[in-house]
Amino acid sequence: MPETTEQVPVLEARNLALHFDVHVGGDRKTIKALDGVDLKLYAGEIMALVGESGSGKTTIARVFSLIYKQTGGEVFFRGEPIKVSPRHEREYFNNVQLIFQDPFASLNSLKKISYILGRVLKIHGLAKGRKDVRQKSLELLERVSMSPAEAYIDRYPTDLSGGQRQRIAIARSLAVSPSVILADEPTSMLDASIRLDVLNLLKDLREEEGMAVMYITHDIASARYLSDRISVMYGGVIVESGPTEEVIANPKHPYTKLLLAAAPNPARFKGSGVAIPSEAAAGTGMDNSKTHGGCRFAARCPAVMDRCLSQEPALLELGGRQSACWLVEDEAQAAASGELVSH
Amino acid sequence: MSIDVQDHPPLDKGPEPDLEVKKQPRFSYKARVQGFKYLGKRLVTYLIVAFISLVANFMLPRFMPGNPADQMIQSIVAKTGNMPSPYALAQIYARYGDPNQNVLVAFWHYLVQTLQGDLGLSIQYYPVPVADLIGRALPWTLYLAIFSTIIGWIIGTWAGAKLGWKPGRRLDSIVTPIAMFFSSIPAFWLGLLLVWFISYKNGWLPPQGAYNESLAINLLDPTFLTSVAIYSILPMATLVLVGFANWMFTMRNMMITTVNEDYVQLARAKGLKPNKVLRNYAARNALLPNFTGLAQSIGASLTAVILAESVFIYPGVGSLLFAAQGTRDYPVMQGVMLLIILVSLVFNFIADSVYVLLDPRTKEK
Amino acid sequence: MKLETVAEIAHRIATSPPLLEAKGLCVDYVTEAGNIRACDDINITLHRGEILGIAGESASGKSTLLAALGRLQRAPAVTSAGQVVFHAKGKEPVDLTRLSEEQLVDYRWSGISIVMQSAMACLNPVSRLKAQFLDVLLAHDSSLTKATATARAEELLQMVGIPSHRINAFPHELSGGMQQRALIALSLACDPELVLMDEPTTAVDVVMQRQILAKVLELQEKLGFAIAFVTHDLSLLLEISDRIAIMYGGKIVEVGTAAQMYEAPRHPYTQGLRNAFPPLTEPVRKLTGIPGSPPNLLNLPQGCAFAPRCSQKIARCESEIPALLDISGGRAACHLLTQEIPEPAKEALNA
Amino acid sequence: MFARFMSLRKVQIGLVIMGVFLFAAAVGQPFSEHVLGWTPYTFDGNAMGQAPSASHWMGTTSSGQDALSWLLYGARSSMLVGLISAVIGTALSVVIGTIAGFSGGAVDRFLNGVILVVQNIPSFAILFMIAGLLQNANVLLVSIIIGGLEWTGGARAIRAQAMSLRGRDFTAALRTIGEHPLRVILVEVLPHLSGIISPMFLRLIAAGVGMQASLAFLGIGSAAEPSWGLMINYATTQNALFNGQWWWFGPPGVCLALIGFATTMINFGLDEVTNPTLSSKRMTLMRKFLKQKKRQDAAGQPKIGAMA
Repeated sequence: MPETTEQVPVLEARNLALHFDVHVGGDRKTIKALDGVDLKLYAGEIMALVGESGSGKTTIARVFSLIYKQTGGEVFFRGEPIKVSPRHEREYFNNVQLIFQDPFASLNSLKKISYILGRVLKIHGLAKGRKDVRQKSLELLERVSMSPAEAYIDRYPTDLSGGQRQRIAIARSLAVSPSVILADEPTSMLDASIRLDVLNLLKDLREEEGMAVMYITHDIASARYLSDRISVMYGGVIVESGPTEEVIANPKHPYTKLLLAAAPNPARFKGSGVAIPSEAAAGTGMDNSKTHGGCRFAARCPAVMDRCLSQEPALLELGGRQSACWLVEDEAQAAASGELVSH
Repeated sequence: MSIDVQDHPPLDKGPEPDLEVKKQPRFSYKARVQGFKYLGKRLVTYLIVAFISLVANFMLPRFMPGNPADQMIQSIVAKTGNMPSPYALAQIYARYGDPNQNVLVAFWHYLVQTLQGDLGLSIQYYPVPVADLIGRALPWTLYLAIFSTIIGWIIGTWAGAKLGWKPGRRLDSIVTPIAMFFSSIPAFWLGLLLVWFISYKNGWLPPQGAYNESLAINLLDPTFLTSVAIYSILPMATLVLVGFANWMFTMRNMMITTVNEDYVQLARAKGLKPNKVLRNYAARNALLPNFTGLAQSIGASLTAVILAESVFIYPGVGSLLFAAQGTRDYPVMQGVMLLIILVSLVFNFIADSVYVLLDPRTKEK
Repeated sequence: MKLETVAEIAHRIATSPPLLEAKGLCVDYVTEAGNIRACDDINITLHRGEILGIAGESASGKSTLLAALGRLQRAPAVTSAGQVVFHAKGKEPVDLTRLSEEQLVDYRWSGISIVMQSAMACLNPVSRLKAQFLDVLLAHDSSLTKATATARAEELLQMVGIPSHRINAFPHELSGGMQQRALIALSLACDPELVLMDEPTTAVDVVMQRQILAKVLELQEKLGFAIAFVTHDLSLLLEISDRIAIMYGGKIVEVGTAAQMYEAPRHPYTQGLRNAFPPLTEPVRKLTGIPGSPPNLLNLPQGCAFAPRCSQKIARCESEIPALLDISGGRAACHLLTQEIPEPAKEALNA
Repeated sequence: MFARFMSLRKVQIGLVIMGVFLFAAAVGQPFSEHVLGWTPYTFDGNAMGQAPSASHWMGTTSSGQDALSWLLYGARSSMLVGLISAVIGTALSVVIGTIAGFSGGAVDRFLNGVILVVQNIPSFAILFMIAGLLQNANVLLVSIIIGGLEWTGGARAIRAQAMSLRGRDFTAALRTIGEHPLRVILVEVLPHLSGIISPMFLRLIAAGVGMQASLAFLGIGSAAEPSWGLMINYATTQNALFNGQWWWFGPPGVCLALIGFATTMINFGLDEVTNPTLSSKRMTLMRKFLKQKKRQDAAGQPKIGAMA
C-alpha cells in the first residue's frame, strides 16, 4: 500500500509498552513484553508481524484487542485514541476482530456451531428470530467456504478438524463485518495441507471486502506469501520493517538475516548442492526481564560493534524501509554523503 | 494439595525466557529462603485458624441454652457436696459467662489462661485440671493416629503402585471395588464387628483397653510394650482397613497417569530394568501427592481415631471426650476440641514442610 | 560439511546394508469405539547411517510408526501384525516384535534410542540430569564406574554445547533449547546405531531449531548413526533427509530421495503437500493446498484414503486400495502410476 | 459423553444403590407406617429381640421396635443430611470458587485466604463441640455445619479451573463479540466445571451421611430422630451383637457402607469418562486384544528368536 501523508492508519501504536511484574520464586521482576513499539496498519493492507516467541508479537495483537492494557504509549483507531468503556468497546469490536492461534481453545467446545455463530448475530442485532439467525449463520459458513453449510451448523467444534474450526472462528469474526482482522498465528496449529486454505481465505477477504489484516506469524515464508508489508520484532520492539519483497530479498537487520537463514527452505533440499547454514548465531531468545545497555540483539549479533553494546539504535528510515541497527545508520550516512558527492 | 501460584498476566506463548543464569542449586541459600517464605505464609494461616478456634471456643458456651456456669457449679456441688474453691469459681465464670464482667476483659483472661496451658478443671473428675486429663490421654491417641495412618499409607501406596503399573488386570477389577466398599464402612461399626468376632467369639485378642492393667506403665519394660502392641492390634486393624483404600486409589490413578508420561516411556526406551523404571521414574513421581498427603491426613484421621477409641474403650482423648459428653463435662469437651484443632494444624504444617523439601519444582513457582 | 550430489546420496544408500526393516507392520489403537488402525501394512527399510524422514499430517500415523519401530508404542496402541527386523552390529538379525521386555533390554539405547518432541516432558522432573545419564550408562556398560560414567556424561553434554557443570541441574532449571539438547546428548549416550527422532524441534523457535539440527547433523556425520526423523514440516525434511517417506491415513503413500520429493513428487498427495509450503526464495505464486480434511481413521473410505481429496482420482481409486509399488527411483501407492491413464491426468502428474 | 458415563458398570451399580436409598427416603416412612404397620416409636411387646419373621421382616430390637421401620426412617434422615449438606457445600464452593477465580487481584487473595482458613478447621471437632454443647444435632444443624465447612476442596479446584478458563481464549473471544460477562460465566463457563462439581456433590453426600451417623453413634445426635447411627448406638449399648441379634446391628452399618460405596463408584466412573487413560473398559479391551494376538502368534509362528 502506498503510504501517503493524508492517509490515516486504521490502527496505530505509538511508543507502545507493556511491562508486567511477575514473581519467580519470591523474586519480583519486570518483564518488558513490549518496549516502545511504533506501528501503523492501513486500510486494506496485509501487514505481517514476524518474530520468535517472546518477541512481543502476540502481545501487540492482544493490546489491540483490549485483552491486555498497555502500561505505556498509546493506541489509536482511525486516528482517535482507543477508549476502553463498555459502550466504546462494543463499537470498537465491531471494527476490529481477533483470530486466535488455537482454534481448539478459542471456541467453547460445549456449544454447537449454530449457537456460537447465532450468539454474535443476536448480540449485535444482525438477525431476528430463529429462522433468520439460522439463515444468516449458514451464510457466514458459506462465506468461509464451509459448504454445504447445513452439514456443519449442528455439529460441535470437537467434531471438526483444526482447519474447519479456524474457519468457524473466522466466520464468527466476519459476522460483525470488521474493517480490521488481527490474525494471531492463525495457521500454526493447522496441518500443512489446510494452512494455505486459511491464508488464501484471509487474502480473499482483503481483496473482496477490503479488510486490513495484521498477520502475526513466526513463519517468514508464509508472511512473504500473504503480506504486503513486513515488520520484524525482537525483544519487544520492531527491529525492521518495509515492503515484504524488499525485506525478504535484502534484509538489513542482522536479526532478519538470521531468521531468514534459519527458516527451512525446500529449495535447499539435500543433494541440491546448496549448503544449509551450519551454525546460526549462538544464544537463545531475548530475556525480556533483563536490562540491556545497548542494542538488545547485540549479544547474539554476528556483526556486533562497540557502539552496539552501549547505545541502543532507534528505528531509522532508509528508502521507504526502517531498521534499528547501527550498520544501517552507517549505510544511510554513506548513501547521504554519496548523494552529496554526486550533486 | 497444591501450591499457591501467583496469578500474573500470561506471557507470549512459547518457552519461558531463559533464566538459567539465575537458577540456583537445590539447597542454595536462596531456595531455602523461598521455602521459608512459603512456610511463613502458611504459618500465618494456621495462626489465624488457631485464633478463630479460640474465639469460637470462648463464644460457644455463651450461646448455650440456660446458664452453663450455674449448671456447672450445681453439678460440682452435687458431686462433691461442697462449693467449688474460689479459684475454680472464678475460672468457671471467666470461661462460661459472667454477667458482671465485660466480654472483652473476660476474653482476655480466657486467652491468657489458655495460652498458659490452663484449660480449667474437669467437672467429672473435679478438681483435676483438664490439661492433666488430656496430657494423659493424648499419647494414646497420637500413637493410634500416627501408626494407623502410616501403616494404611504404606499398604495403600504399595498396592496402588502395583495396580497402577499394569492396570486392567483381573486383580485390579476385583481388588478395587472391594477396597471401595471397605473404605466406606464406618470405623466404629467395623470395630464393633471385629471386637465381637475376634475377641468375644474366639478370644484371640483383648477386646478393650490399651494394655494389660495389671502391668505398670513403664516404657522400658518389654512386657508392657508387648502388651501395648497386642492391645492396639484391633483398633489399628480397624483404622487401617477403613483408611488404606483411599491411598490405594489415588496412587493407582496417579500411577496410571504417570506411566503414560513421556519420561517413563523414555526410561523404558533406555532399556532400564522394569523394576527400576517402576521405582525411580513412575512411582517416584506418582508418590509426591501421596507423600504430602500423609502428614496432613494424620491430623484428619483424628476423627476416625476418636470414634474407634470409644468402641475399644481405649484411654485416648476419644474416650475422654465420649465420657465428658455423657456427664456434660464442658471444660473437657472444649479442651479436647481445641487440642484436635491444634494437632491437625501442626500436622498440616509438617505436610507443608515436607512438600517444600521434596519437590524441587515447588520453589520455582 | 561436504555437500553430496543426488547421485552420491543414492549410491550411498544403495550400498549400505539394512539396519531396520519393517515388514507388513500394523499398529492398532484399541478404543471403546472400535479398533483404529493407525499404521497399516508398513514396509520400509532403513539403511545404516541413513537419515530417513517421515512426513505426514496429524493422525497420519507417523509418530505411531516411529514408536512401533522402537517397540515403544504405549497403551492403547498395539502392534497387531508384521515384523520389525533389527540388524544390530555383531548380532543376528532379530524381530523386535517377538521379544519380551527383558530381551529387548539388549537392543534398547545401545541399539535404538529415541528423542521425543517435548524435552521437558521426557526428562524425569524429580531427578538431576546426572542421575538420568548415569542410570542408562551404567545399565548398558558394566565396565564403567560411577566416576568414568560421570565423565562420559559431561563429555556428552559438552558435545551438544551445554557446560559440563550443568550436569547437576534439574530439568526445570534448563531453558527449553537446552533441555532439547540435553535430550539429544542423552540419546547418544550409548553409541546407538539408530536414533528415532519424533518432532525433536517442533517445540522450539526457528533459530534454535536450526542450531539443534546443525548439531544433530554434525554429530551424525561424526558418529555415523542412522536417524528416522518424524515431522509434519516437509520443507525441513527436504533439507536434512536422504530419503523421505510420506504417510497418509496410516499408510506410506510415497518413498523417495529428497531430490525426487522436491523436483518430481509422484503421488498426488505428495504433490499437494510439496505445494503447501510457500517458497522463501522462488517467486511467489498462488498456491492452493489440498481441499478437504485428513481422513477419519475410524471411518476410512473403501478405496484409497486420499481419494476424497484427490483432484486426479479415477473410478478405481474409490473401490481399491493401491499398493506401495516400485516406480522409477522410489515407491508410491497410487493407481494413476500403475495403469493406463488418461492424458490430462498424466500431464498433471508430470507437471 | 453422558451415554458413555451411563454405560459404565460402576456407574450403573452406584446409581442403582443411590436410587434405592432415595426411594426409601421418599416413601419409606408412609410405607412403614401404613403397610408394615410399625414405626420406630411403636413397641411390639410380643416380639422383643426377635429374628426376622413374617410380621417383622427384619426382626425387632430388644424393646420390640421394628428394625425395618428404623432403617426406613433412618434412610430419610441420612439422605436429607447428605443432600442438604451437599447442596450447601456445593453452592458455597461454586460461588466462592468462581468469584475468586474470575475476579483475581485483591478479591481473590481475600477469598483464597478464607478458603485456606476454613480448610484447616476440622469439621468434626466443630460439629462435636457445637452439637455437644447444644445437646442437639438435628438434620439441619449437621447439614449446615458439614456444608459450611467441607466446601473448601471444591472451591480450590473450581478457583483453579475458573482461573484457567478466564485465561482461555474462548472467554477472551466472547468478550470481543460483546457477550455479557455474567452470561460468559453462567452459560459458557459453568458447564465446564461440571467435572469438578458433580464428584464434589457426591463426596459431600457421603460426608454428611457419615458424619451424622458418627454423631448419633456417640449419642450426640438428636434422640428424637431415628437414624442409622442411633440404631447402631442402641444396638451397641444393648449388646445386640453379643446376643446374636445381627439383624439389628448389621443392616444400618451395611446401609452406611453402601452409600459411601455408591458415591465412590460413581466418582470412579466420572474419572474414567473425563480421563480416558483411566478407562477400565479400554483396559479390558486391550487385554483381550493382546491375548487374542498371543494366541494367533502361538498358532502361526515360532514364538521368540533370532531370524534365520
